[in-house]
Amino acid sequence: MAVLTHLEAIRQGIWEEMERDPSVFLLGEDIGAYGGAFKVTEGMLEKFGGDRVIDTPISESAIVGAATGAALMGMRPVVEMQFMDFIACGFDQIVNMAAKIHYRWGAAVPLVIRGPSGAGVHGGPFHSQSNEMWFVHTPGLKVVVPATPYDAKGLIKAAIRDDNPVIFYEHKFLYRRIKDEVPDGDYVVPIGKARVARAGTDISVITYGAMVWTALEAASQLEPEGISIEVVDLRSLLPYDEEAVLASVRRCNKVILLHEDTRIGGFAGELAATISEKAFQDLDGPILRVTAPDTPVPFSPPLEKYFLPNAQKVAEAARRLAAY
Amino acid sequence: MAVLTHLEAIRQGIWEEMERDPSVFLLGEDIGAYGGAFKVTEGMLEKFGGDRVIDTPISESAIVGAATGAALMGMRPVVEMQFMDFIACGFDQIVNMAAKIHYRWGAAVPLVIRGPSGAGVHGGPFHSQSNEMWFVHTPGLKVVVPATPYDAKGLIKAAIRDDNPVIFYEHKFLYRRIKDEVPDGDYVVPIGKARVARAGTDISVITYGAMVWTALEAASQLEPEGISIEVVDLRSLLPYDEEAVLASVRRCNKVILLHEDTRIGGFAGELAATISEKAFQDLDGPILRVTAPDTPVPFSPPLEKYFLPNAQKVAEAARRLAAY
Amino acid sequence: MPAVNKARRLKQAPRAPDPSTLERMLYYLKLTREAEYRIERVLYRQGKIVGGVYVGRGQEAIAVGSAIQLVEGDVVLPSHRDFAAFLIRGVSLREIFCNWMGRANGPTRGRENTLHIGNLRLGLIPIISPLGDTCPVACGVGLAFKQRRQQNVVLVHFGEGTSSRGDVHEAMNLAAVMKLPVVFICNNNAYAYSTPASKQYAVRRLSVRGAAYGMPGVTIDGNDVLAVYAGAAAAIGRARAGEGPSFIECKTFRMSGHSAHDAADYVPNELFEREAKKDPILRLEKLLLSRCLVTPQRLAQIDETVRKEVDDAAAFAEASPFPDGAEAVEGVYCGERCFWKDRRAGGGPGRVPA
Amino acid sequence: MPAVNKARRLKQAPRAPDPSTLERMLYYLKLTREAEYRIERVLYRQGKIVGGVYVGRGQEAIAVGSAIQLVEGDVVLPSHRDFAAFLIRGVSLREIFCNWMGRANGPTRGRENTLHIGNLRLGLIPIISPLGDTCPVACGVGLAFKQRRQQNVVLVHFGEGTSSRGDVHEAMNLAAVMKLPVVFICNNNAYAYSTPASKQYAVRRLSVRGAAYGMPGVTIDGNDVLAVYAGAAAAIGRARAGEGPSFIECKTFRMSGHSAHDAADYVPNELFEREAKKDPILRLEKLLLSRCLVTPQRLAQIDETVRKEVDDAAAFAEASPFPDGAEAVEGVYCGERCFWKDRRAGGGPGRVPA
Ligand SMILES: Cc1ncc(C[n+]2csc(CCOP(=O)(O)OP(=O)(O)O)c2C)c(N)n1
Ligand SMILES: Cc1ncc(C[n+]2csc(CCOP(=O)(O)OP(=O)(O)O)c2C)c(N)n1
Ligand SMILES: [Mg+2]
Ligand SMILES: [Mg+2]
Repeated sequence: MAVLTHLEAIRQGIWEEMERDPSVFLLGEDIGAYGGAFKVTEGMLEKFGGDRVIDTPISESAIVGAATGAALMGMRPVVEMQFMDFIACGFDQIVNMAAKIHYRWGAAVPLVIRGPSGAGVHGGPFHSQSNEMWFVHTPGLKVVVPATPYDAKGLIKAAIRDDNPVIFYEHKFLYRRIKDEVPDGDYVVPIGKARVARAGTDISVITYGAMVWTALEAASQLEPEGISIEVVDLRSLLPYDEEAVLASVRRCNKVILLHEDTRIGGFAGELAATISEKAFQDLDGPILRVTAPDTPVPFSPPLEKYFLPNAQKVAEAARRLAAY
Repeated sequence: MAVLTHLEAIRQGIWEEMERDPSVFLLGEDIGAYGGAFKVTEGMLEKFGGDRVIDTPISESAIVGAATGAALMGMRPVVEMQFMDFIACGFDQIVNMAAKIHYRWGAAVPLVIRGPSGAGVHGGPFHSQSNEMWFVHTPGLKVVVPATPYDAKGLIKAAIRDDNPVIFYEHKFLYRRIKDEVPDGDYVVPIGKARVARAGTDISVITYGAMVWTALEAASQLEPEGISIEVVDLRSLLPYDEEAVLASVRRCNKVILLHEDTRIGGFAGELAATISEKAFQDLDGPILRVTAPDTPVPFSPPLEKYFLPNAQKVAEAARRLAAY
Repeated sequence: MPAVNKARRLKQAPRAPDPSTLERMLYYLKLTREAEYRIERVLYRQGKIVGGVYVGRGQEAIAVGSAIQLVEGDVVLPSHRDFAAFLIRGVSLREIFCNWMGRANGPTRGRENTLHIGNLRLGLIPIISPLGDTCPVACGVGLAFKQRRQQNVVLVHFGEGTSSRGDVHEAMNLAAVMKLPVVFICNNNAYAYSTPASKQYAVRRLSVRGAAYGMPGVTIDGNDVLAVYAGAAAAIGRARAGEGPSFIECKTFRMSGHSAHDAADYVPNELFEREAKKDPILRLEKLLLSRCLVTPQRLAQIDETVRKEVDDAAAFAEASPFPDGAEAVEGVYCGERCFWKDRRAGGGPGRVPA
Repeated sequence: MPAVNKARRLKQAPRAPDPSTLERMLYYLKLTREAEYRIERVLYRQGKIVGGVYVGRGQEAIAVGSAIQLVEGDVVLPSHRDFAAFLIRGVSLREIFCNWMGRANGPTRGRENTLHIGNLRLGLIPIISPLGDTCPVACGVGLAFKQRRQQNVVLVHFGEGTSSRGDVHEAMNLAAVMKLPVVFICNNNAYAYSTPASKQYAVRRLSVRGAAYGMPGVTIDGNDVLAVYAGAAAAIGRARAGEGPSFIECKTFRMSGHSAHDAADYVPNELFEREAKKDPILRLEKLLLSRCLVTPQRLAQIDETVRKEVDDAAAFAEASPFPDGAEAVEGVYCGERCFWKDRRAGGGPGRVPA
């Protein structure tokens, strides 16, 4: 066991998979000599060589398409988007080519697209987006969003071993801010299994990614007030762990859905639909959403702060719901 | 008043706007001499000339980007996607360039992107998609989905006059199958106002696009069984008429959310979240969804039929809910 | 019926086909023409084919003259008009007809239509409708070959209309930078749907694009199967030798509407008449006859074989069942209990049937 | 301080700048250098600028030598390193510093950072981070000019790394087919972040891409403001005359890291040393002194003016308030009660302040 940052845990996961399986290779911009914009792939060029750590021209569509072609040949490409915002430039290759191949003619497409997403570092409208819903709404993809170093390592391994295209969101705010003990050797966290990050009895806060930490902070704030919060960390959104969501709702009977992504069409909607169909009888209050508002991500610190959900906003919603 | 098909109503709307406002022009593939793959723009080249009806190379990203540039210069481009499936090829220009300009620096982007979407004509996985949610989840865009010829004409006019980028979905199944009386002259249907397509008292079916007709068919089937269905036609998804949705739920106390789009991350989720937050007290039963399953759209008729929601599936859900 | 190309390794392909290859090419040209005719002009009009119908009438020589040279492990990504590529790689006519008619025993089990048929064992990756998308994918196939030090090559076909798409650019640039064994083949048939080449690009020859990326670019007569053969041979040879990608513009003409429902009124009749004279099948027949490489009797035999094969395939497909609707929701993901298990297409290319 | 270019109509721009234009160019070169230095090396290090900081040190001549020729109604879409374009078109240094520091009175009211500053009155459309996206937008601007029979032109700048993106291809092809008045200017500074040009493309000169679309393509010394001026003048002249687009590759060098946090260890030191000798400011100074178009005293004056302007802008920005957080949710849509009303940027380009 070593204490690793979120970023180091991801690096270790990729590293171990590359050691384990010679068909795993990396493709992206500035990931070789430079080690990636955030240094996730640092040291990998030296270790694994230029055939397996490949710097590309700036062409996201070609990168994703080429990774798909290699995956069809039995390779296991791991693509880095320098920022997940730029995944929009390779969008068609993801949603039309990679996502649909297996359904259309049965081939496996073992492909991972990973990179930094999310706000909180004053990156402005194009270095801060949470755009996971485009892919959650695309059958044939998997979408993974780890919150802890342990999960980040175990899930990137699961993603690399998966025979389907996986979009892997790394929250840049967590990269160096979150540290935790991570087992040295091989382990896998299965895609599709949620985790109760904190057990509670009054209100279930269901969330994912960086917002797991926000929920935990809110839970601590509310404890002295006698409000017991359960925090469910979804870990992956497609597939997502419906059973775990419903079980938590059945335990707490009140629920807050929390995400950093904007509101309309965000994942909270999906959860609300499932809960209000399948746990309707178990609800003792309205389902509340705490999300970013429906705007691009603004740059200036006070604007970005206003934009982002935080523990205070969660706590306020929880107090309202507790009083219901 | 003339009886027009859905398609003719759209054509008439565009035509009148082009007569009214010289800054309106059309950009797309095969829209000139050929009149568009579905003939929506037939006759327009002859009438308005090659400066205003422009055939482009096959380059959706350049088309959308060029339209955005022209819009910034005060023109009012109307872009045709030959099929809405191919909008994925111009995706980045829509969600990152066009959608965010006004928020970022205040310019108006009066741009319409329109084209045929939806299944039911055995078009296979790439000529059948309902991909409206990608844009519903992009702040800065508007998303319009007419169900009737009257609305199609009034809404395309509203879209062209709007100072924001509007994505306008025309359901290809309706193009020539639906006919109705449409006023000859100028009228506008405002974006963001839903319509009660049929009043009812027991169950509210909230839907949009081609599924409005499916809901109406189900309502007719259920009438003799003594189940009174209200059908709400949303007309636009971004913005959508929250008030109309909540009012219908408060009238019927039971609700079915219906769309042709796939389930996870579909618009029903958004509606379920809003209803279960804001009309929680008014619900007398679980919120049910009737949607396509989470797969690409298959080609072969029996598969496509199984994939698509239909009146029977809506009626079954309604019977279950009525018995609740 | 000529035997299918034997798997073999070639450092440098010969620039001219031997007599047996010539006859095989004629056979595939004819088989393609007849099969597409049956689909477009017979079955479609009888309402037996639903959905879009695109054919490559008049431009069959491009796929024939190039795919015929592929060996075991090579991969081709045909355009929507390269019917012959599927036949040459070993997909049966029966399978193709079943696919076109949405039958359960077609290779996509009814999920896909037309030539959207993939088979990794046979080295076939199908087009998807968003045009140009296969070009980057071809790069990835070539990249895998390069990483594995495999001397295989990839061919990717696309129309001149498709050449406008950004994906084609990104792919050609990537292939050139990485020296990938990819042959980019532009089927320039003068129209993209109703759009003439003059509205698609502003150069005389698209092959100038080769130089723009740092790869050879040639323009050849795509209706001359020998010219296609020679052009493809040179490019394939370069690719196998590790010298990187090439670009071949094949000039041809779309002797049909864009799809079966399109009367192509926008194409001047003179053009059709002029281009009909360049028909690749007539040209090859004439050549073979003049060189006494084939007899009129043999030609008649081939025609007969072809007709029977098409009859058989059409009858087989028509008699085949449609899939069960409930299958629609299966096989979205590749996993342990795979819907595709019995016909698994994944896992790298296998061998072309010998 | 030199006066801003007067609005005027030119059929054909002169290929060489007059003395007053030469001095204005020197001024803008120096002002840019000083302003970027303050931002990157002072304010950023003091923690007063949050977020990314990109500068165009060493490559200022490209924006200066081209934008200086624009007239009323023309539009420029600068890259993230074309600071000077904003100054020349009339955005004040105060506004730029406020934007960089996220202040409420900046032109984007804190919504955007760096040079993401748009102003249609001044004919400025800003880059967005997804690289290459402005090229199609430039086509649309040119299309509007053409539709309105307006003799204006559009300049769009992008890096050599950006040239790999599909959008650049689609735009150049579209502009050529439609004969749009667009000048594509590639700022080839040898690196894209850490990626050298050799991994970005496989040709000697990117200007060969011009021919691939059917437009003139030239490669010029981007550190020689006179060469840039002449190259841009020719292209602008063509565009105004309705002869269509051009492509100009400006060879230069990024005399900085990719952004302020990047030490650029991947760039060999010799390269920096070699390229420093080609500094565009030193070259222009030397030329003006040698031709007696400027005195050393005048140079000192300019330096002093520049320093004061930058001092003023930095102080102004630092003293400016941050926006109120609640503004974040306003102005997503353009409508009747527009958030931007008082500073409305829409509605077609207006006049450059005379
Ligand atoms: C990205 C994209 N845009 C538009 C279409 C619609 N479409 C299908 S085929 C076609 C014309 C293709 O022309 P070309 O590439 O020359 O191939 P050809 O059909 O002539 O063989 C068009 C516009 C599409 N399939 N994909
Ligand atoms: C589509 C896209 N991919 C990746 C990036 C990340 N990125 C920002 S600048 C840059 C390098 C740009 O190089 P170049 O175009 O040569 O411009 P330069 O910075 O050298 O002026 C990269 C990769 C981006 N902004 N957009
Ligand atoms: Mg064509
Ligand atoms: Mg560069």
